Amino acid sequence: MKEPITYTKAFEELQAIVAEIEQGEISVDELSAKVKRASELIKVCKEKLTNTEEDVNKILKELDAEG
Amino acid sequence: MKEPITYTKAFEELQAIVAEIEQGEISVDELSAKVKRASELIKVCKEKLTNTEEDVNKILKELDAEG
Amino acid sequence: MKEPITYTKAFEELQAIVAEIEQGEISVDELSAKVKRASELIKVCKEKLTNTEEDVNKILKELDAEG
Amino acid sequence: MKEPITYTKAFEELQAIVAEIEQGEISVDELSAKVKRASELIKVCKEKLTNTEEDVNKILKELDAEG
Amino acid sequence: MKEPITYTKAFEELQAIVAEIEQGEISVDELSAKVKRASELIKVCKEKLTNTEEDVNKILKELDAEG
Amino acid sequence: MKEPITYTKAFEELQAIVAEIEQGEISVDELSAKVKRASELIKVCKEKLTNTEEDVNKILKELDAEG
Amino acid sequence: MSELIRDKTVFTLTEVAKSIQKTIADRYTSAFWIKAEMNKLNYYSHSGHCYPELVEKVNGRVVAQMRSTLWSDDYININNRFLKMLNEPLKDGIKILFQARIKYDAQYGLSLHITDIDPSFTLGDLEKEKQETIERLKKEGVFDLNKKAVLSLLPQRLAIISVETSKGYADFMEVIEKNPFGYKFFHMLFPAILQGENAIDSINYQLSRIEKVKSHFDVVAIIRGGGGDVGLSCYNNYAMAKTIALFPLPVVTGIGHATNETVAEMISFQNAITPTKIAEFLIQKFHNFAVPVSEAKQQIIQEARQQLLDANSLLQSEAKLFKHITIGMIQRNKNLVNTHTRSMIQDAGYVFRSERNKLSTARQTVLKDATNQLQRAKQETGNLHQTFVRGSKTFLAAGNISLQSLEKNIEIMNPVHVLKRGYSISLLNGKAIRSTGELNENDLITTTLFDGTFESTVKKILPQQS
Repeated sequence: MKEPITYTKAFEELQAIVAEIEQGEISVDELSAKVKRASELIKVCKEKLTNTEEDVNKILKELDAEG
Repeated sequence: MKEPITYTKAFEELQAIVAEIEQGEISVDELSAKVKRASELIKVCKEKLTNTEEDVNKILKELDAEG
Repeated sequence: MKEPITYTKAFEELQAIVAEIEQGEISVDELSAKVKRASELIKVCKEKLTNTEEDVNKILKELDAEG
Repeated sequence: MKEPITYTKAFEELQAIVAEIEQGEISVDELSAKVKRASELIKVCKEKLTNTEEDVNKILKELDAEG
Repeated sequence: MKEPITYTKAFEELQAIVAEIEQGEISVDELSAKVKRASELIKVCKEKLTNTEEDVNKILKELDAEG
Repeated sequence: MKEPITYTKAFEELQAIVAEIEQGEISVDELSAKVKRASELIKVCKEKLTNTEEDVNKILKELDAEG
Repeated sequence: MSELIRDKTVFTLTEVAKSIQKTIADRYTSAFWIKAEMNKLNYYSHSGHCYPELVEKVNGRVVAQMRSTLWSDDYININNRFLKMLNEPLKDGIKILFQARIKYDAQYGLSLHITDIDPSFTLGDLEKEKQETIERLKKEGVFDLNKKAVLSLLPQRLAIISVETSKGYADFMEVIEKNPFGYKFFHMLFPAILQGENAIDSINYQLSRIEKVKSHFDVVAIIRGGGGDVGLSCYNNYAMAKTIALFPLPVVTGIGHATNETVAEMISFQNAITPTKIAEFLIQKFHNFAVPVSEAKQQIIQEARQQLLDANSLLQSEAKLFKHITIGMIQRNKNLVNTHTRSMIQDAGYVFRSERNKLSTARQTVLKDATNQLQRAKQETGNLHQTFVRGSKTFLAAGNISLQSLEKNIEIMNPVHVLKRGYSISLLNGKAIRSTGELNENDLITTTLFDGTFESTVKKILPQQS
């Protein structure tokens, strides 16, 4: 599931889950699954952020090297 | 009986029993059985809450560790 | 007679006797028997109450123990 | 004759005899017998009352003792 | 003759005699005899009354004594 | 992709990317690709500043040929 | 004089010419001020004389034409004044206001002998020509065309119209070639005359050449410099200006002079006072390109990092919020469950207490009411007992009283009491004698007294007389 989801989608879904929980739209029964999903999403987001940061740094290092 | 019942159902039934007891709608004859049932429901609810809480804490701990 | 009678039935019968006695509908001849019956019913009820209370307390103690 | 007669019957008969005597509906010839009867009835009634009272007290004392 | 006559009969006869005498229907010849008879009847009645009174008093005394 | 793009297009695209990034119109998902693209474009542009491929002889030949 | 030939009066050509000369000399005794266009100056350098060709045009068509002469001394004098006032020499194609005499020569025909030319008229006319050029270009809608031409983002390839040996060209190349930024230009010189009448054709020619190879160039630079300010009116020329205006590449001009801006400069893509300025303009274009490119790097680095930082902090705050509300929700539910548990314990306890109370009340009621009832029954029984005793006694007393009353009555009626008072009862045959009529003499009667009887015989009967 990690591959196809985008950071944007993942973050939006995370926000949606948080909003649902905040507005009491989730029952305790669903909470565990939602928490799991949220955790996956957070991981996906972090991973994507880290990867992107590495990519960007690498590119910029190259750019600097070339002058 | 623990497996199939949801937290929501359990909590609603618990509320109903508590309300019945509060409003004196339960006879002494039924009381023991009702309290037993309520106690089971409370256990179910607590268990579910505890499990969810553990899940959440675990996930968030992982997240903190990673982040 | 103790086994089959319910608390509710016993209490209702007790109330009926009390009402009869209160309204003077019982003759002196019956009085002793009625008082005896009432006393039996009170015993039955008390016993049931005590048993129920013990049950309930046991259940609740278990509940507390489990947290 | 003591066993079968009830307090109620006894009291009624007593009332009737007393009324007869009061209203002079009795001859001197009968008086002695009537007085005898009345006296018996009074004894019966008093005895029954006393017994009943003792019974009731005993029953209730037992009840109290049992708690 | 004493035994069989009742107080009531005696008293009635006595009354009848008094009535006859009062209405002057009795000859002087009979008068004495009637008076004699009346006298006898009075004696009978007194005796009966006294006996009855004694009986009654005895009975009532017994009653009081008993309670 | 380096070959066909003109420095003008490169410059425009670069500026567009800068504007997008500045206005936060680029998602994290696109960021890496955009930065990479920007880096390529920067290379193209910088190269252009210090290089030109025109050849006087070729131009003179063209001038002579036609006129 | 004239002769007659076959009835006709015939003059010789000389006679006619002399007649015309005389007539003109008589008619035009003084000099005139005339205005005309000097189509050609026709300066002859070895003699120093000029034979200007004068015309008048209406709507471009020649309606009058005349030859003229301007002698060397006059020419030098007038030309100096022109140069001084117009920065232009006397030249072809200008309008002039001149003083002239009409002269007829038999050999050369009619001509005007120019003695003076007013440079201020020509100045006005040149200015007028400039204005006309501007208006015409505007009217044709081409005035702004070169300004609207698109200059390459990097005007890197330069077609230079200049003179290789000129100072302007050298200045320009110095700046372009030795720029400290390492900007690389490609340039190619298209040599041309840059001032005077010939400049128009020369420049137009080179422009036409450049146009052929325009794809190799980004910009055309017309660079002049060091040649003084003379002969620049060519840049007001309509033909040249139009060529520049219509030129497909942007044309930048660095003509370098202190006089008024020429039309060519006005309509050029960019005009600079000096060639150096043109070079700087081009360098500036490079800057305009280079600076954003190198800034872009910084901006992208900064923004990308900032965005990642922002995203990271947003993510973390979302994660924190998520944790907070999730735990809050669990806590809330725990509290609810606990509340219900406590409530149930309390309520169950209440049920027990309440039921116990009810039972206790029932017991008390039973005790109280049973006792009361017994008490009441005792009372009733006691009352009845008393009534019974009293009734019995009353009954007996009543029996006594009635018996005594009867006894008293009987006692009263007992004849003994009458007899005691002296009365007696006499009986005849056992019957009380109530009347004397019942008696017969000698009847034996029995008389009763209170204390006994006696017997006697009737002796005499005495009935009562009433």
